[in-house]
Amino acid sequence: MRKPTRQRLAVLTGVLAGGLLLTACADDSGTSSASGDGGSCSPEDITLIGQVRNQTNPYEAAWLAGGDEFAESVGLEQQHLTYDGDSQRQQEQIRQALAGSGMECAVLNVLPNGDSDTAPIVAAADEAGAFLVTQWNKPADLNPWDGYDRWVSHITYDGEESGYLIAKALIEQMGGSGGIIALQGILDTSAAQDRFAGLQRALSEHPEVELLDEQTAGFDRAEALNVTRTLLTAHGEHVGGVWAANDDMALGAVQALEAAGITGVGVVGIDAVPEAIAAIEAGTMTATVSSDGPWQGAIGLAMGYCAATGELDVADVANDDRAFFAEQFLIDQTNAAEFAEPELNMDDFECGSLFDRATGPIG
Amino acid sequence: MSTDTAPEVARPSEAPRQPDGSSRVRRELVRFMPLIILAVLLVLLSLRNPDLLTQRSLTTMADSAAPLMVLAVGITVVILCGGIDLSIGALASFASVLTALWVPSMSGAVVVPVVLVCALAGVVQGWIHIAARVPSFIVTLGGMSLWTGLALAFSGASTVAVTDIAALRWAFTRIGGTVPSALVIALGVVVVLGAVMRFTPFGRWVASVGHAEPAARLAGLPVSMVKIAAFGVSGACAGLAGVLLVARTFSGAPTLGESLLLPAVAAVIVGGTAITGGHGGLFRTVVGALIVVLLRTGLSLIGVDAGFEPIFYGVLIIIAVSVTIDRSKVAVLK
Amino acid sequence: MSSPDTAQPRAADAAGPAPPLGPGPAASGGRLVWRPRGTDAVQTTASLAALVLMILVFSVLDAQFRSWDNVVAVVDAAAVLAVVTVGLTFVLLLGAIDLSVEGVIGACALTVALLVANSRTGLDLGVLGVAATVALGAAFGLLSGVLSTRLRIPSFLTTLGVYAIGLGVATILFSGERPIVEDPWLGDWASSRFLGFTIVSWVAAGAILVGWLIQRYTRVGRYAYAIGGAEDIARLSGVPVARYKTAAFAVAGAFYGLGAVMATSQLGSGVVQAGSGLNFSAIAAAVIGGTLLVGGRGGVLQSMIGVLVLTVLQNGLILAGVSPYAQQAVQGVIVVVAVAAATWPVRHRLGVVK
Amino acid sequence: MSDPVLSVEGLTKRYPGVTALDGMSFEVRPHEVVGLIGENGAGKSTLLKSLVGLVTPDAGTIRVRGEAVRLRGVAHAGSVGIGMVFQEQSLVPNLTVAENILLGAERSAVRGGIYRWRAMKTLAQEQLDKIGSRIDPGARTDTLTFAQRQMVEVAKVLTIEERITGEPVVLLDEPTSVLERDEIATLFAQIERLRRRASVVFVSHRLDEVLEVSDRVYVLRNGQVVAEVDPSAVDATDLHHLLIGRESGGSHYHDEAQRECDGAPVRLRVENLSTAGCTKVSFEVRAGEVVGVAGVQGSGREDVCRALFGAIRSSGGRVTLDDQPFRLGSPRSAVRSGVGYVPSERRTDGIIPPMSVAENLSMAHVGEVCSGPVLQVKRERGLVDHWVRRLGIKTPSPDTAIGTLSGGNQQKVVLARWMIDDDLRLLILDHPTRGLDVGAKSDVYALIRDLAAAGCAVLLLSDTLEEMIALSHRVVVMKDGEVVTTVETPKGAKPDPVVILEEMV
Repeated sequence: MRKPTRQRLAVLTGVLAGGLLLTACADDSGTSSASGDGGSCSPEDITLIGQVRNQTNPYEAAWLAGGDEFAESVGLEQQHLTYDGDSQRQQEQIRQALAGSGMECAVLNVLPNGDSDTAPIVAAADEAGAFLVTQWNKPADLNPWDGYDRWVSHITYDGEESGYLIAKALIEQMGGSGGIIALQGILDTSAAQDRFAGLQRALSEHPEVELLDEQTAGFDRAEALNVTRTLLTAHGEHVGGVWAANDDMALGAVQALEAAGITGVGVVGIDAVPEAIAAIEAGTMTATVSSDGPWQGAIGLAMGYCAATGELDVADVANDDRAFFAEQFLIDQTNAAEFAEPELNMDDFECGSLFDRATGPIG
Repeated sequence: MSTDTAPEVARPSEAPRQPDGSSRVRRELVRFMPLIILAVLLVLLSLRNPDLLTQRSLTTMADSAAPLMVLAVGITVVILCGGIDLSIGALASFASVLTALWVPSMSGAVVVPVVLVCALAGVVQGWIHIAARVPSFIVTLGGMSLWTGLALAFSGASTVAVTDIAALRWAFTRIGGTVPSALVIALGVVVVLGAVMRFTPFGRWVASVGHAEPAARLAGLPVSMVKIAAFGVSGACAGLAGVLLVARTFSGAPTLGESLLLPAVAAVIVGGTAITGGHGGLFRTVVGALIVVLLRTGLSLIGVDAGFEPIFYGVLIIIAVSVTIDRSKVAVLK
Repeated sequence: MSSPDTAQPRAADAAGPAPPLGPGPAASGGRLVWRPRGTDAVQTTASLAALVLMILVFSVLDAQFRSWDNVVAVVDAAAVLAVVTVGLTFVLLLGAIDLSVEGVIGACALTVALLVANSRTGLDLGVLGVAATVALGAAFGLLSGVLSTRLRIPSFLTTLGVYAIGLGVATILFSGERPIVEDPWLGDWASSRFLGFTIVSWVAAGAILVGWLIQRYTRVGRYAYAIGGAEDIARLSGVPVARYKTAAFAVAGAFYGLGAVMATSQLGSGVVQAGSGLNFSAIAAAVIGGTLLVGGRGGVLQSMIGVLVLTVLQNGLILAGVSPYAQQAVQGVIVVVAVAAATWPVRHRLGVVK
Repeated sequence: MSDPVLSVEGLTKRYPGVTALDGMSFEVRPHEVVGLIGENGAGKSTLLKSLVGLVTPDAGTIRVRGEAVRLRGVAHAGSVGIGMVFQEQSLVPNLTVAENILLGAERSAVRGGIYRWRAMKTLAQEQLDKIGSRIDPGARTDTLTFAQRQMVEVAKVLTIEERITGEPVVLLDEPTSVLERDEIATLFAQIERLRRRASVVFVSHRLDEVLEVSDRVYVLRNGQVVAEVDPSAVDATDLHHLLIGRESGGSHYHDEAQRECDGAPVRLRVENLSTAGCTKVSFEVRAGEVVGVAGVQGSGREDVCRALFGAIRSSGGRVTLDDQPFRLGSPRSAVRSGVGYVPSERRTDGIIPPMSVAENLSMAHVGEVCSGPVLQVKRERGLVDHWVRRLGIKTPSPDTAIGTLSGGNQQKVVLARWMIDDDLRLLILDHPTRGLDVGAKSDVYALIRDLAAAGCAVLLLSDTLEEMIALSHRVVVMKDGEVVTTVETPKGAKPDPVVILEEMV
């Protein structure tokens, strides 16, 4: 028993070793350690790294695709890192990546797993001297202008505004009165909290709309399906609309409504994933908000690239542009078709127009 | 062949009295297999990305491995007793929240109460396991939910930032610019715990309970105490891991350490400790933790596509275990 | 693995001429290693009692809970977990464990979404696609089983590896774009109703029945009991243990595959995380019902009690307005209490609990 | 005379250091009941295991109906017509009787992997009918009594009848060792039935039974057949001499070493001890006294001993040790009070096989080799060396895994575990010589004598009355959970076992 097992193992190991070498994409970046004072990297020395949670949801997949497109436009390749929603793994990856050579010319476009993960990522990048752009999550008291000359910017979206926009769309569709159930995201994320605050602002403007119940479904489609099902039995025909903190949950709610045979209930979400846009076109969803994932994937790399090559002097960037809310778009049946096939406009990523989508400072 | 029925007969299947040369070599090989696997993986991965073999990269890896190592070393003690502790990830998260909440008032000394609280949490789980005779898998599965719930309640379901991070600087710095302090702490835990296991009867008791609990009980060993203590150690280690996590993320969060549970168990098994108890050791787990971290970070760094990465991880982990596991020491495979 | 030689390690010859005397080792209460007897029934009764008690409490607390609509909601919500737990039960009966559930379901969810009419591939295999998915699930189970028995690695780790592999396969199949299910037949599973319940619930009922039939009427099922009850004796009796262990894993995988199909029909598209949280829930459900981790105990129907306990608990806590995070803590406590309560009457006997 | 169904020629099996089978030859003819008797270590078990393929012999041939076979395992042995009823039962507890009977060989009860329960029950019932058992084939096996399970085993073995042409050979390994008198009678009746359709090999250490049931008896010693006897021509005493191969007698038990202890203080006083298996048991043991506890299956004597050690729960009673109240809590507290226990199941309850001799030896009194909490390896090494030498434990080194030693040496380590405690006050011996060969037994007896002479009180449960009487000062006889009488067994005036036997049943 033992011997054949060992032999089989040896073969397996061999095959695997070969496989590893093959599947690893062929970028043998001859990393000549660049003399890296802020912004003196020659373009070919720059390493572009995009890191998101995983490639198993359309939004983040689109993000990476956007990054790839930008990288291609400057003749580089983007290294993909995914950490499967695991904060520890995200930090391990970042530190390990930055432990390589030539990292003074690395550009990182990172989606931190949660607010708490931003600080260590910033610290690690700062220590390694890599150019960093973070998106979405950041604790309020940590800012790029506090002595970080290579943390170019933090981009996020006004979650309160997004929550408000879709709430308004929902209330409008309900005719200004009725009951709403809310599906919250993971409670300890600022995204979930801000978006819910937006819903509450909208509700305060419409006292005739009642919030029947709020439950968390953890940004998760399957969980949203179950929670919605339960809430539908609890509140029955009082439910006039479902407000969800992201599209995945909204789509779960749509399924629950369909399974319950209920029609005419509006459902809104955030993120503008293709399925949601399709649902809006089909009329099963009311509205969503787009942050433009491909743009996010590209803009972070573009900012870092411009800073690394020296075309953008980070010290000259106004504080308002180093941590800003980016423009977001409400998508409803009227404009859904336009967003069905998002396309990058490469002009957006010229070093001079990097901050065009900034709508204002965070706060 | 049981010796009962053939007096003065050695069990042929077990280690012969005078091991001949080749079998001794094989046994030594099995013993050092985890280290060999680590080296082989390192070399393989560095073929793709030579940067992995630099001193900076290696110390970074060791640094990343430190919290996992501490967690895994703790659960090793429980596994050696023949139990399992699924609560360590949740407990580490709970510890991170406590740490973040208590740093303002206690500064760096926070590690003491946090570790104590977590040790106590472990002891409580161990006690329930013993007193109610509920399998440890279930007790700690319940614990996993409970500690997460408590962490959420204590933190108000949000991230608790540590403003005075200097207080925890000691847990995340480089001694002399190169040696990660977290690694020193982790190895310190291993050395201290290892010394306790080696130089006091505790280690033997743990192994006895893991190998043959009825025999240990009938020899008058404090079986219940040993098991409870093992859960206490596991809890304490989870607490310390929580502190280490806070030091490197600058905040505590109710789900911070959750994702480290399965890698920690994998580290223990990859290190060659028998999941059925009795056979194994702490140093093996240290090597196991390094292997796991290498796979966790190394695969994406050499550019393995996101889809293939978990596949390689799964396959490599299975291969690693199939080589490191000492089948002669494992009676039943479940 | 114990060799046949050690199959009867406790043989204890008593030698020498003597009049009849001397109780043997397996005499009543003689053996110090306690083998529970009749605790299956105790456990089943206890978990049934827990279920009834819970239903009573929630019924008093909340009128909504008592409504027929809610009964339907509970059953519909339990469907996927039930099917997955049926599968897992076979692995637990062996005395093994399976941590691959979420990975296998992820891969199968994507597979079925890509095989039936969908937004990405031109395929429209319908029933065939579902069958292929179930087969894929079985293949994953087969992989777990083969790795466990042939490489002789604990199932704890092989299934952890297979979990990762499943996740990888799912990610590759996903490749950036979620396949939306456009097959009306599969879509109907989640939305059409028959006698008040969704088709998914009926599929689950059918799966439970099939599971029970497999457990009761096939070699795979009965040998799973034999292997879990006393693996060495089974081997001694000429049972090809490795083969039937592997088969039990494969059966389990097939049920995960079916669970993935059901989840996909409910979710309306192929979702990699379709199985998230199901693994530990299924283990907890099985154990609460009386399918203990030691193997050879409990069964499909007992596990279903556990599924209902968990589902009713979740449903009831939401209706009762308990905060979502307290729900998590309460669930953990309930699991421990349910198992402790069931073994309480016999807890004083000496025995090894791991 | 017909041709033998089974014949064994020159069967040899060597293990490192010992020859278990040394050119053994014998044969079994159709419809014959052949008795096999032998001391422990005579090779009975190795022989039986060779016959069902669990042990591969080094030399010699096994012929079934004249054809040489190489057996690969129990299932294979069954397919050529040899089945064995294991002493340690080989039934899966959580399956039904019917499934157990047909396990691995379901034939028409399983078609294409599908169970046909009715057919299965019918088939199982057929097997049960063969031996006239009225056990319900649908019952779960763990709900049966031990004796019933033994019947199921027999029925299970008989299934090989259907699988072969011709008649099977059924090996019965110590089938009576755990049966009550009336159950034994039933079994014998069934052996009579059995012989009509099979040949039977009956292995037992109870000479009278072997004589009663067998047509021919082989006496085994040192791996060889030393005699073939006709049961009608010999009595138990003759057999006994053949068996031992020398005059049995006092020296074996070291009678001369038995010390008087009449004046010694009472060490252990048990008053009205009750457990699940015994009620209101009272007796005393003096320092230096060896007290045997006799009783049949179910007499509750195991319960008494285990309750005294805290291994099972007691429901009432008062126990004093040297006139101090002694709380029956856990083995741990018992050990701390100076009580030791040598379990009957050595491999599972006595030793920890993968751990070293040294660790196994010092485990109960590890304080002896510690300074504070710190292990003193040197001191332990010295202590272990001392005891290894003193008890003549044969081990390559103290670091050797104890599981690789022979049973006798393992048992010596277990005894040494308690003897290193200078303050050992009471030692409970639960079948201490089970599975040991003659030499090892004698060594153990000497150790028990030494212990008693040193003033330790000893409570002894024994496999044989003879052994118990020889070693004890007094024998407490139990029946149905109660003490029925106490028999004095002083040196030089040992009573006949029959005296005690009559009280037991």
